[in-house]
Amino acid sequence: MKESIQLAHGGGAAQSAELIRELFFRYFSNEILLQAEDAAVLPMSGGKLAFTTDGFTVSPRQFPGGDIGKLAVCGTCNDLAMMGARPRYMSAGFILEEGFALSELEALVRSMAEELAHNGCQIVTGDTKVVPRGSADGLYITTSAVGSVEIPSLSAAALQPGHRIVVSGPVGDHGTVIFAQREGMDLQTDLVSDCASLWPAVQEIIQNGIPLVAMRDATRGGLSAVLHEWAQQSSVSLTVQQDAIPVRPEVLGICELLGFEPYHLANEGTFVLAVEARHAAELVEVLRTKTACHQASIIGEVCEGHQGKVILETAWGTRRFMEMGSGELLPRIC
Amino acid sequence: MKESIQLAHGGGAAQSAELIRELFFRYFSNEILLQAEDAAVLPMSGGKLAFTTDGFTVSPRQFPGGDIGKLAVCGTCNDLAMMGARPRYMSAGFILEEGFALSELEALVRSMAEELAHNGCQIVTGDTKVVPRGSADGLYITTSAVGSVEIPSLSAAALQPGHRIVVSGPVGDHGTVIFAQREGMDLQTDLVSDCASLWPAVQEIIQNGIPLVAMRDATRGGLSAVLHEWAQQSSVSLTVQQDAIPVRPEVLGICELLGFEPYHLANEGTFVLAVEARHAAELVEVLRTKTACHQASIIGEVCEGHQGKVILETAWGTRRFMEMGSGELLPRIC
Amino acid sequence: MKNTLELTAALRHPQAIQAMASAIGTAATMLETPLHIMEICGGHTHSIMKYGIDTLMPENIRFVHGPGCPVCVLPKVRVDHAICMATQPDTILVCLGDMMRVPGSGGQSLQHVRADGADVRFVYSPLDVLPIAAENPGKTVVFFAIGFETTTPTTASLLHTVQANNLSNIVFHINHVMVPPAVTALLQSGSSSVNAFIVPGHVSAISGWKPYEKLAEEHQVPFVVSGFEPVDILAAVRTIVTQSLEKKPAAHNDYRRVVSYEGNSRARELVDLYFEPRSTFPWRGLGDIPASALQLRERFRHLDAEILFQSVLPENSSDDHRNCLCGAILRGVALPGQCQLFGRQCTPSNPQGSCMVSSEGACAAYYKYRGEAL
Amino acid sequence: MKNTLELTAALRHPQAIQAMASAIGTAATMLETPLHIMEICGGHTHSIMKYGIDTLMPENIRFVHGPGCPVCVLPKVRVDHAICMATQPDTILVCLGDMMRVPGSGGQSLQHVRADGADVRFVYSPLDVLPIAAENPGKTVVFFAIGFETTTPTTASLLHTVQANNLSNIVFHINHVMVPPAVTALLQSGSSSVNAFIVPGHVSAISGWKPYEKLAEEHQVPFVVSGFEPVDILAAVRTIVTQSLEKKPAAHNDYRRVVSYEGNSRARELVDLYFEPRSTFPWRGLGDIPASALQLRERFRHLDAEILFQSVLPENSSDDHRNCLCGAILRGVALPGQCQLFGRQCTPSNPQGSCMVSSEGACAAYYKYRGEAL
Amino acid sequence: MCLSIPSEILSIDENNMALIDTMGVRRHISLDLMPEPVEVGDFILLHVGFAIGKISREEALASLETYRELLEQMENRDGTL
Amino acid sequence: MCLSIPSEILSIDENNMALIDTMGVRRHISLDLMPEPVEVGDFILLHVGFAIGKISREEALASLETYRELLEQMENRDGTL
Ligand code: SF4
Ligand code: SF4
Ligand SMILES: [Mg+2]
Ligand SMILES: [Mg+2]
Ligand SMILES: [Mg+2]
Ligand SMILES: [Mg+2]
Ligand SMILES: [Mg+2]
Ligand SMILES: [Mg+2]
Ligand SMILES: [Mg+2]
Ligand SMILES: [Mg+2]
Ligand SMILES: [Mg+2]
Ligand SMILES: [Mg+2]
Repeated sequence: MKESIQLAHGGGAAQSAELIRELFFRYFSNEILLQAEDAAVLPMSGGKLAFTTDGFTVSPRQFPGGDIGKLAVCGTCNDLAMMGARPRYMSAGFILEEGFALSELEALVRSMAEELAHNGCQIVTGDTKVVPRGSADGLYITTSAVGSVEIPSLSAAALQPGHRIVVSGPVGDHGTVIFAQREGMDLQTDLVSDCASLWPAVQEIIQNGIPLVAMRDATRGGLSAVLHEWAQQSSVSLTVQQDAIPVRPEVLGICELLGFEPYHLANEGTFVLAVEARHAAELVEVLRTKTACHQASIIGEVCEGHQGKVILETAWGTRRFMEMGSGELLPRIC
Repeated sequence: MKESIQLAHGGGAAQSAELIRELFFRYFSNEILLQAEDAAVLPMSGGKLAFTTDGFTVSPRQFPGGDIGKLAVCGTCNDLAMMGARPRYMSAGFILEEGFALSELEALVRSMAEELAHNGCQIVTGDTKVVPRGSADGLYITTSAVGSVEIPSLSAAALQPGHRIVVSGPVGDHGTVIFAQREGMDLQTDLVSDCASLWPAVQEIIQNGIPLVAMRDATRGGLSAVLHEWAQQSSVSLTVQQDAIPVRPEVLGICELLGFEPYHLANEGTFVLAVEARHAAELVEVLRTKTACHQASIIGEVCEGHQGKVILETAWGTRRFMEMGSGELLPRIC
Repeated sequence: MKNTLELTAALRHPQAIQAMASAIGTAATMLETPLHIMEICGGHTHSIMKYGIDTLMPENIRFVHGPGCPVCVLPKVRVDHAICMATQPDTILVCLGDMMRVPGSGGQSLQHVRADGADVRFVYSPLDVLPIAAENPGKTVVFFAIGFETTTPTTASLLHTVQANNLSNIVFHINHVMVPPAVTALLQSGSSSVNAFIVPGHVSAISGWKPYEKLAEEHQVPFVVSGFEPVDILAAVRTIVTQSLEKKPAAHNDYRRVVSYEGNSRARELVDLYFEPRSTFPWRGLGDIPASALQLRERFRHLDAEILFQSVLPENSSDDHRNCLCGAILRGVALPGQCQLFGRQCTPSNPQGSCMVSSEGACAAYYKYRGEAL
Repeated sequence: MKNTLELTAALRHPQAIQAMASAIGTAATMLETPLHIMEICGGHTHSIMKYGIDTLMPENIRFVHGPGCPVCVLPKVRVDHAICMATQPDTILVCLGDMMRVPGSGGQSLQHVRADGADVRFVYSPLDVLPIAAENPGKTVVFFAIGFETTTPTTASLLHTVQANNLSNIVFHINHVMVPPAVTALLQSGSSSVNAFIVPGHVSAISGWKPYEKLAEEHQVPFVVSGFEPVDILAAVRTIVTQSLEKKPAAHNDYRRVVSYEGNSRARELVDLYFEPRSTFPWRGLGDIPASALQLRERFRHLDAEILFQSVLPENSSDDHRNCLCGAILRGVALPGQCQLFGRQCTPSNPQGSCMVSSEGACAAYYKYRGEAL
Repeated sequence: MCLSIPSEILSIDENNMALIDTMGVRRHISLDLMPEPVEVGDFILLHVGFAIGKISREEALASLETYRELLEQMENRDGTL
Repeated sequence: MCLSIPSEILSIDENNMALIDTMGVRRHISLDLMPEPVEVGDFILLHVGFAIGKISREEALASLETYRELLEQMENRDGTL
């Protein structure tokens, strides 16, 4: 480990994983934590509970398609949904910078309330801290939530050769929108963040009785991070058809301009599913009934060999590894 | 409401309460939240759960008697303990400033692990965000925790005339230590923060079969904030004997120097209990068997009239209202 | 007296307090006219309210809370100055903690403008300005100086260091005021019901109790110097009652462990070196009082923020609420509860007049410690 | 071609690619000696690895990944310069994104020194330096300029604006390098196995393809200008195979939609106005190459960070790992997998040699896209 | 090196800056390095905020045509070059 | 006004600064406003970082004595002043 925290430690790629493994897993080690799922599954009397947390520090706080308030609710509810859990109770911790406009705070809180309704979830406890001006960039929100597990055995370690990989929609929208809004970048698109609550889609899958193997929202680190985590935790390889991954033209445009790859860019509504082959087509069909998922696609399958790797098959029959992201997005000139 | 966030909005006094009431309660309104307890009690099948969150932004991060890591664990576990709940599972959200020393992070994480052990609690899920240098003051930690309720009916609204008020130990130690460490204050004392985990003491009370009415740790806003909240939520008044409140000489010293009152200063281990009169003496006796509580004392009782007020009785028979704190601690010259 | 703790404890001894109070009560039965004792000093107001000393007094002894709180009497326009300077570019405004919460004309305090990005810092001591200035060589550090005779020498001492070391980025906005002119003004106003004074103890540590001899003689009322412990205040009240019964009003020192006849000459010399009286100064709640405040001497005008920032400082401020009774309260002819704004439009977090501004103000003290009812 | 999207899609058409690849495979059976085709440009390396074009080639056609990545070839001492300047007081170091991750002698990158408090910013365009300088009038903004012929004119354009507007707080650390001298050095080194070149497409947009006529004639190898789409690269390979079969090596332009014979004269004039060749410049992995880099002309020394920061800039850096095979890899005589450090001590997050530094480096590209095994 | 992609000119302002479109992404870029005049609708090559050359529509269509022909040839016979 | 409390001098340095103790709280303060010399062990009155006067040990004991006497009187008879 390097001696001090780098932005890359928060980027969802190799350095994030190292920090978690070398520091947090070492000191906080316990069976539940080491599952390293989107949400912890708690063995409580009376049924399993899922429990998760996320901190939200996104800048800018308002972006096409959402704001940090909406994100703080749907991001955390989604981590429950990804463990097959119905979001029920949420806590909200606000860290506010002295001088933060109350009108903006109110707008963000309203946005949170709206998103809670989409999840059937309630904020039942909270905390507010104010730090001196200059000690935060406006506001940070940390939400935690508890949900009741309705699909009991989802696990990133359960993938087996032959399982299919499904993505719920186009990748990279959120990351593209946020990067384009970065100060000084001067990039305009008509894109909106894919920021959305996923429990309704998961509920649809449950109601249609489709058994799932694993689910994960492709947030920081993008599609690539999810696929690599699954490959590693299940000790398999994943083979992905590059041209099956839905990507919007504007996302491709930014990638071409700045040298990024769509599968490294963050999403806030697009998620990845692993499913037995025989249920894959039906899963896609069910997903496509949901607006945000009408581009849902089978993008690949689980394979043996090359343990822990993700293999990309191009349209012209070449194969290569999908590379891991590298933490901080830096535009390239070469 | 003023138009922008002031430090006082985070100070645990009138402005904090106003923000919660006018903004958060308005948009997030639901029965559980409006209880406004230290922890939310969730009606789950198979038994009640308590759920709470707190953000930790204390500066300095290391102080006599503890550090922000210890605080992040004991502060949140204590909010469960105060609802009579055994701390079980915790989430930890870190917001790290780019450049934060990994050695310090490791020390804080170690400190968290130690404090978890005192509570029999586990961190089962977490999140790490890194913000650019200058966008945070080192690190902030937001912890949430879930516990199983073992004393079912504690409530800040349950106080009735005749109940006794007990404080577990001297007040103001933590606030004094933190203020003395403030840059430029140049105040030296031998005081240490009272920062401690309270579940062991609560467990002792349970094991001795002493029924309680309410409990609350006297954190931000100090003893005064707890007493006022209770008086208001139960629509009663509290009468407190000023000379029964344990205060260390150094805390008095800082108060004399800077014009503070001990009951406005924060605590991180001292807590307040409401109990039926006939159990008060035994409660104090049981508490005193615990090291941190050997100065536990009955300080007052619940009365009718003057709804929502706290009345201080001085040693020479005068009576006055205990005043609410005012958010930001400012030294006085007059 | 082994240490400070012991001394303090002894001076707060419950039995001693009750003994004194009951002695005063007994003696007071013999008073011909009620005593309206003004404790000039906000510190005394604070002690009286905090320890409930007023509730120990018989019917015919009443405390009138005086103008001795430096932020309460500070005219709003001076608060506006502080806010204005704080928001100038490359300027750091430094003040003592008491100033932070006081609202100016727009209802905004220094806390608010700090929240909105102004660099405002509170310090415990004027000396703490020095490291701030050293760490910010590119900025102008304005020390916003408030206080009575006790505090003025500490500002003078900082000025002395700035001069001696030729420090170029510290300037001063001076709001120091003096007790005797305010007392004279009150007595001369005619309508006052006050017939005895408790003289500020720590102001007198600097000025000595000598200045009150002339005042006592001229106005034929007791002026008794008191400490701030409950027993101290009761002792002063006892002296006042005795003087009243004996009809020998005089200046008297009941705070001998701290106050001498001459006071602290070194401190006064330093003050005299840097400051001179203003011809007049407006007191919030009392109006203009001649020679009641200080300003920097002409030769230190290069350090005078009032001159340096002259072009931007506002000249007028909004008025206090027209129903505010502060003037009457300070003259002892009204109590806070009689004001129709008290506890409704006027609260410590939204003060409408000087007496509600700081916790030493009469209205604020009543609000916090007595509510409308206790 | 209605829009850019359509054009790009057409150039990535799977059937076209497979058709081309199979045509190349058929023709290659007739080659007498294996072709070691160096794609000079890191952009081509990137495309080849990303689209797996190398895996479509027959046994006897191999790609050799050249030195055409500006951060890979940048000597470590220049990275140390960037880090040193970034940590000077009141200095803002601005660079293009590629520079941020490159470690200097101590293993620290600009990302690290930024984390430790240095003001380092990456921009998308050199023009983005202007607002940064305008917002920080009290600071010196150093633009750390890297890049080949394509990028040099953009730095020149920024210089032009700085000169024209007399901007006083922008200075330049120039690390611009040129393709032809590097190619000449490679060919002259003797030990190289490279027998054909794919010429950088966007460098040629500026320089034109004229410079490669002389090179082709002198060294009797094909120099084919190519675009960056898969079909473009395959077309260039096809031209090389044809030239080889016909034994008529020559300079040829297969990127006619973008590259002309003369190139962009306006851009070259602007470059010439501000820059002149250095007598020699060290290339990481290749060593000193005469007249292979640019520096600011004498009359712009007041803008030259190398001169302005001379007293603090380090002169020497640590050496690359002694087992690093970069030199051999760049000459086409070794593949990354043959290096004993590859994937073990040497990874993209801890590079030991130039080829691992950026994702365009041969070792980094193999590591990311091929692992040790695929 | 020298990541650079075709972009279409949407508008040109008085400071010789153009608004361009790259696969649906718009940005303002400088035309200061252009050796020849450009118009709205032209395709240019964009590199770090500068147009560095015009893309020839004729040549682009020509190479597409070449590739298309090749493809047809390949479909008809398992051919050589 | 003028919050000010008795403190004991623990040490004095060459810059006329003293380390003082106020009920167990220690701080460095300035002696520059003191009109008379002070020594370790003396009690001073502290105001915003300055010693502004010496506290007379004799007078303090004397007033304590007065109060004590008064207390005794009160205990003996329900007295007047
Ligand atoms: S309550 Fe307010 S308005 Fe009324 S007299 Fe007091 S300060 Fe003035
Ligand atoms: S793997 Fe690393 S050390 Fe080996 S040749 Fe490549 S860059 Fe050099
Ligand atoms: Mg997730
Ligand atoms: Mg989570
Ligand atoms: Mg998440
Ligand atoms: Mg809280
Ligand atoms: Mg998406
Ligand atoms: Mg609590
Ligand atoms: Mg809590
Ligand atoms: Mg708490
Ligand atoms: Mg997370
Ligand atoms: Mg305590």
